[in-house]
Amino acid sequence: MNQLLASIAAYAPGLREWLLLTSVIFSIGLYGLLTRRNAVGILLAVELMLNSAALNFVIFNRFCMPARIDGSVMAIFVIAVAAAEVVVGMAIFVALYRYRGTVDVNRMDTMKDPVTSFEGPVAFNKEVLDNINKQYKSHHDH
Amino acid sequence: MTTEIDIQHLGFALRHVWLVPAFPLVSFVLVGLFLRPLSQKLCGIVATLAVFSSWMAACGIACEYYTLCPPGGEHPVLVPWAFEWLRYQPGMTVNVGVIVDPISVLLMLVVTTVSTLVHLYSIGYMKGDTGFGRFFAYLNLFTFSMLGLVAAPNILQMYVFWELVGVSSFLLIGFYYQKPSAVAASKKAFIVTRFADLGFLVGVLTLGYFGYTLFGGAAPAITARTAAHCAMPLQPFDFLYLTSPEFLARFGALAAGSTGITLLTVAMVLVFMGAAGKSAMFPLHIWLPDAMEGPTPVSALIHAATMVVAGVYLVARMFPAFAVSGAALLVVAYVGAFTSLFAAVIGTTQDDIKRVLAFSTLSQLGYMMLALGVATMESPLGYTASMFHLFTHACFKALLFLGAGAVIHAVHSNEIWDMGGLRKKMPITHFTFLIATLAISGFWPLSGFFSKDEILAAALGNGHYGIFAVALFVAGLTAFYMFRIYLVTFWGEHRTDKASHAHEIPAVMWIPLAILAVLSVVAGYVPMAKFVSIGAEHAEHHGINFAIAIPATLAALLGTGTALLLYTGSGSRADAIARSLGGVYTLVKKKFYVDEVYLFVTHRLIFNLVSRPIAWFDRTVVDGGVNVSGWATRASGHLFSWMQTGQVQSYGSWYAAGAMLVLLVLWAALI
Amino acid sequence: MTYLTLAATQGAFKTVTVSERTAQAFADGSWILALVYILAAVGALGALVTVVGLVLIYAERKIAAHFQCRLGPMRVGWHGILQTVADAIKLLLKEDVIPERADKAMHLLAPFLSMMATVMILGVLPYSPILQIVDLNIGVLYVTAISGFGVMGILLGGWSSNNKWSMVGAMRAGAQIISYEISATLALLVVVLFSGSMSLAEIVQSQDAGWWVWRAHGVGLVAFIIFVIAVTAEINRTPFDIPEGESELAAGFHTEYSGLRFSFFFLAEFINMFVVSAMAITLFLGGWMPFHIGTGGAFNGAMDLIPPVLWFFGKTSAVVFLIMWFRWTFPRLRVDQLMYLEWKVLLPIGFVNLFAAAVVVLYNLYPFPIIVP
Amino acid sequence: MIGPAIYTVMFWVVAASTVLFALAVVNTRKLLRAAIALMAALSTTAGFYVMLDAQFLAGVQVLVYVGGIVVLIVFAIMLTRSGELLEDHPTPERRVVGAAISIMFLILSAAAVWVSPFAEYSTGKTPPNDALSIGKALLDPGPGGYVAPFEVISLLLLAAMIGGIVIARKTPPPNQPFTSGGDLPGETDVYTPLSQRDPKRGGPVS
Repeated sequence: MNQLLASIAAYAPGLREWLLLTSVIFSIGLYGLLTRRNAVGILLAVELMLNSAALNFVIFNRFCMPARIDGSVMAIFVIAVAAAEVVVGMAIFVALYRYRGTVDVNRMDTMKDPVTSFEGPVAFNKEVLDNINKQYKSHHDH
Repeated sequence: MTTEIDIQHLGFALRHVWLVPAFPLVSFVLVGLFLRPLSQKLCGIVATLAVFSSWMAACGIACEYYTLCPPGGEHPVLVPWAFEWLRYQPGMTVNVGVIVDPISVLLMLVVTTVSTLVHLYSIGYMKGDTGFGRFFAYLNLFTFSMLGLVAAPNILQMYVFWELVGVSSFLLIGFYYQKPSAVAASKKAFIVTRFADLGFLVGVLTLGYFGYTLFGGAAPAITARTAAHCAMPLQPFDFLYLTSPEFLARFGALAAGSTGITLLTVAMVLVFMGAAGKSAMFPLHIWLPDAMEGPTPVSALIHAATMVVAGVYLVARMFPAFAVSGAALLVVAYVGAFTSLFAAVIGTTQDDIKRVLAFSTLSQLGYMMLALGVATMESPLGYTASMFHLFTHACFKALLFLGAGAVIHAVHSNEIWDMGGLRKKMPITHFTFLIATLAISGFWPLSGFFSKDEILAAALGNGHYGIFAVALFVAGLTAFYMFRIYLVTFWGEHRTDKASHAHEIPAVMWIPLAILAVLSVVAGYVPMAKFVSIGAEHAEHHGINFAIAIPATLAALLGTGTALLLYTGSGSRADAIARSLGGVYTLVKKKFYVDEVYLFVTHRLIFNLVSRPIAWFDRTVVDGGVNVSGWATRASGHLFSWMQTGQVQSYGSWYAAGAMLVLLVLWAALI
Repeated sequence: MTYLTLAATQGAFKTVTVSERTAQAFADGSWILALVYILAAVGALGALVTVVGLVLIYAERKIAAHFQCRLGPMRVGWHGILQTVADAIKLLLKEDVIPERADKAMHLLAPFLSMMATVMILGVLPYSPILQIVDLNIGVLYVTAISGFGVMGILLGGWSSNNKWSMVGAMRAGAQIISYEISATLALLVVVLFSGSMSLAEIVQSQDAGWWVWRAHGVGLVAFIIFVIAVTAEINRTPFDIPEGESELAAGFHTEYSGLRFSFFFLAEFINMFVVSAMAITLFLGGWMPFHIGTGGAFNGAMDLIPPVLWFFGKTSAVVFLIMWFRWTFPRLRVDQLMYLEWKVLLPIGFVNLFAAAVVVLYNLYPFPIIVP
Repeated sequence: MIGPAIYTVMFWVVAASTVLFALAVVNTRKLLRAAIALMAALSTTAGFYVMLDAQFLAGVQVLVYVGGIVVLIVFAIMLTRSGELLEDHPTPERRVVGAAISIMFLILSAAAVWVSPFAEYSTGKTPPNDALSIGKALLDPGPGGYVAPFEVISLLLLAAMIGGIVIARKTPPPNQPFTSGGDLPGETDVYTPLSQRDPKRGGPVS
């Protein structure tokens, strides 16, 4: 029994395993950041990345300078910044949705060519609402 | 005998010399920024009181200075107050301060006196004008700049205030900016004086450069001599240093290339170019007659009594350097003499009262210049005479201009032929104008007699017989043209309705006239030689030298007689003479076509031969180059515009990929 | 002589939690004992949930009835005492209907989240000095944090039902809970300030010299009142039952739930009532501490004879009764009144109170000693 | 021996589930499910904090993330109706690019982690990582203290709160699509449906 436990404990995570874990989480967040079409989805991915960064602080603190607690303090700062970011981000998305009827970032390209891609809320919203209805229907039909 | 002076223990006025320019500056800011929208009356009162306070401070300085250094003794240069303004490097610092010596005290008194009276006069003259507050703000700015110029202890400060004076003159000439002629005149004045100041600047830089390189050798002796008189250590730009024999001896020995001319002469001629521009010496005189577009008080203050004498003051300030150069001093003398004659001749034919006075001013400035030009360090009578004439001229010329302003105010015209018969309508104006005319014509016992007398004596005494003859002739011409406008304006019949309905001016305007009239009478009795002198020897105040006084008076009488002959009764005799002179008369009447020559040179020659090729070069080559770079930027932007999808995520992809690339490179570099 | 010192002098008192016993057993290598402890803890929690649920539902009905001069359930068992059991059996046997267009996975997950949040809090409550499953050194923080899962359960349940009333009810509930959580936390912090600890066991022990509700010079009382109001809102009880206001929203976020899943939500609500009452007494009313007057004396001795567990459940029952009492005393608030009460009344008072508490603690303005671990 | 074994097993199990949840966050087409997955991932991260002896941080993590941020995100999803529709799949090119970049990042960071010589210390005894010491560090004005960042973060949160309120106000006033809507004098307080808005100005049709 103890033999088994010992062999299990041999796989105890060290600093590198912990860092690898956060790298994986960060990469997944990066993937989401680059591929998600919905702005809220992008924010979710950003949260993942922030989270893995905060975790890194604590990991380094725990393994590299266990006599201090700076990592925890920094993690608290990261959490606070994440909270602020989400608040502002969500407010922007809600306002954006109200104004343009969508939070699809593929449509947020007024920077590219303001004349052809943005004609004003009404015309735009009709199109978008039709799109939403169509999708809603198709989603519930199958 | 040397007066022992300790800079630490001076009287109140000398310890606070900065008050003199400070009052108008404060008033300028107050009036210009805060009081202007509030009340016209308040603006006028504050501005006038500020200048009056300056006058009192200047009086205090004069009293204390001449108590410290009694008249007749030696008059050292004091710099009782200064602060560090620019520090280029150790040993190369420019201070701002106030210099106190006889000529600066004299100029401070003249400037503040005339300025106070002109301010007072302007309260009446500008009454109801929409730009009332602006006018007084400008006047204050001018007074401040002029006092700063006068007080400058170094040539760089003088240059700065020189330009400030030019700016305020520009602003005041163009005061009626709705009038195209005023705008043109202000531009003309600005451009001409700027052109002259270019020479001045080069001169200043030359002096500064060599002053700095020669500083180590010359300065210790000067410092030892003057340390007790100066608030700050001696610097290369200081007049005390630039006019010291130690420096001039070294600088005068430097030749400019292989031309045979010394560098000192070159520098001094360049400096004189600036002085000639400001004092409107031929051929840079063309701006002054046009400057009469400004309000008449401005003409009285700036273009007769104060600013235009800045050139004379500059030459006087740098006089030892001119004297060492010699050749430069000759230039001063001949330019002055020629301008004096030239302007007097033109003055005899002009019909605009202010223009006649302007040419008269030119002529008198030429007088002052030639007086400086004939002086030497050994017999400095001309120097004293020049300052003396500057002083008396300020009084009677300001009086003349203010009187002319009163007449113009009454008749609403500048043409003397629109006036006539005003002596009964405006008795005070008439009387004061007569005094001024007599004074400028050089009749005993008025002030002009004495100062002119001294100039003639100086010219004769130093052996400049040609100049003496010219000066004598100009004295006669002066009497002629002055009596001409006096007679046409005040005697005879009313020629227009306006003239017949003219009224005497209000008290606020005639009180300055009266004060100036008194000054014009008594100014000649000031023993100027005791107060103002240069060099070790004091110029002898010789009293009335009949060998000079008699021909001068005769010349004046001759001029007066001619004027009486021609301009009393009907004007037919004058017309007849003018007709008989024919082309010569037209030549003079058109001011020798100097303006036209200038126009030809600038418009035809310079414009076609220089400006157009340069413009072509600018538009095709320079602009083309810029356009090419712009086109290249746009084209390259177009090339990469496919990267700009407008979508955050593609930007994010580029960013992340790039960041990783950088990381890899850094890593590779580290390993 | 206080209870703690008495117990300490007699050597009979020692705070030992189940988790500590389990760890000790592991360390000793006695697997069986450790397993027994774990199973006992889990079983105890399950029993607690069941019993508390049954009792509270029965109490609610009876109390409601008696407030309204009715008898309430009388048929099943003595005075209807088995009525709740019968209801539970009925609910368990009912068909579990899931709306066709609901998001099934989320629909199934939601009640479990709600239940989980409740049960996880039950695990850290100190029922008596020797009866506590885990004593976390961040106990207060833990309780506040875990209640967030409850919100998620409600939001998920409302959203996944694909029903507009459910959705509106869920969003109202979410907004209400996270709003009032702020006030509740501010009130908690007052006690944390006074006791100098976030461990629930230590907070209880710090009230040895007097319960915080009166020992803290008024600020404790204000904090207690704020806390009770805020938690009443947090568990969606009348007068704050807007998320499930029957007259407007059918049944709010659990309209589309039936059978076992509905019973989970239902049970979670009642257990929540128990949990917040337990928290209130733990923080402000001395937890399992007996009621003492002064120091020593026969009265205190008599009080000490009552076991701590009884004190705990007795006090909790009192607060539960108080909350049930509210239901028949106050009318339901409108949404705007609800938000007004929180953001413009309770929150400012809470902040001022917290500040006052900080001043009191900082300058030692109260005559009793603080126990700083 | 049992402690380390449990620790090890827990780590790998929780790590695996975290990665799974994270994958769900970025791949689920239903946004609300992604939010729930995020909640799960963040909760398991709280478990990591416990494993790293940072219990207080774990509490804060659950309190702020689950009780605050995820709730806020869910609200936003509900308000923007993002939860009701299936999100479009990203285009294949974007997927490829995103996957390539994130895998590149993973390889890069893993390589960096693997080759870097970290100075690991195990003093055996770690200082109390509880609320008391963290609070002391946060409010310590001396060297090594964090009082200035703490105050800055407080200000940031306040600014974010005010900014969020201002941005998310209900009615955009005429001519100003995104500003303070409604409460300023002269602005309309009536919510205008999208269909009735002036297309040019963003505000109500006048």
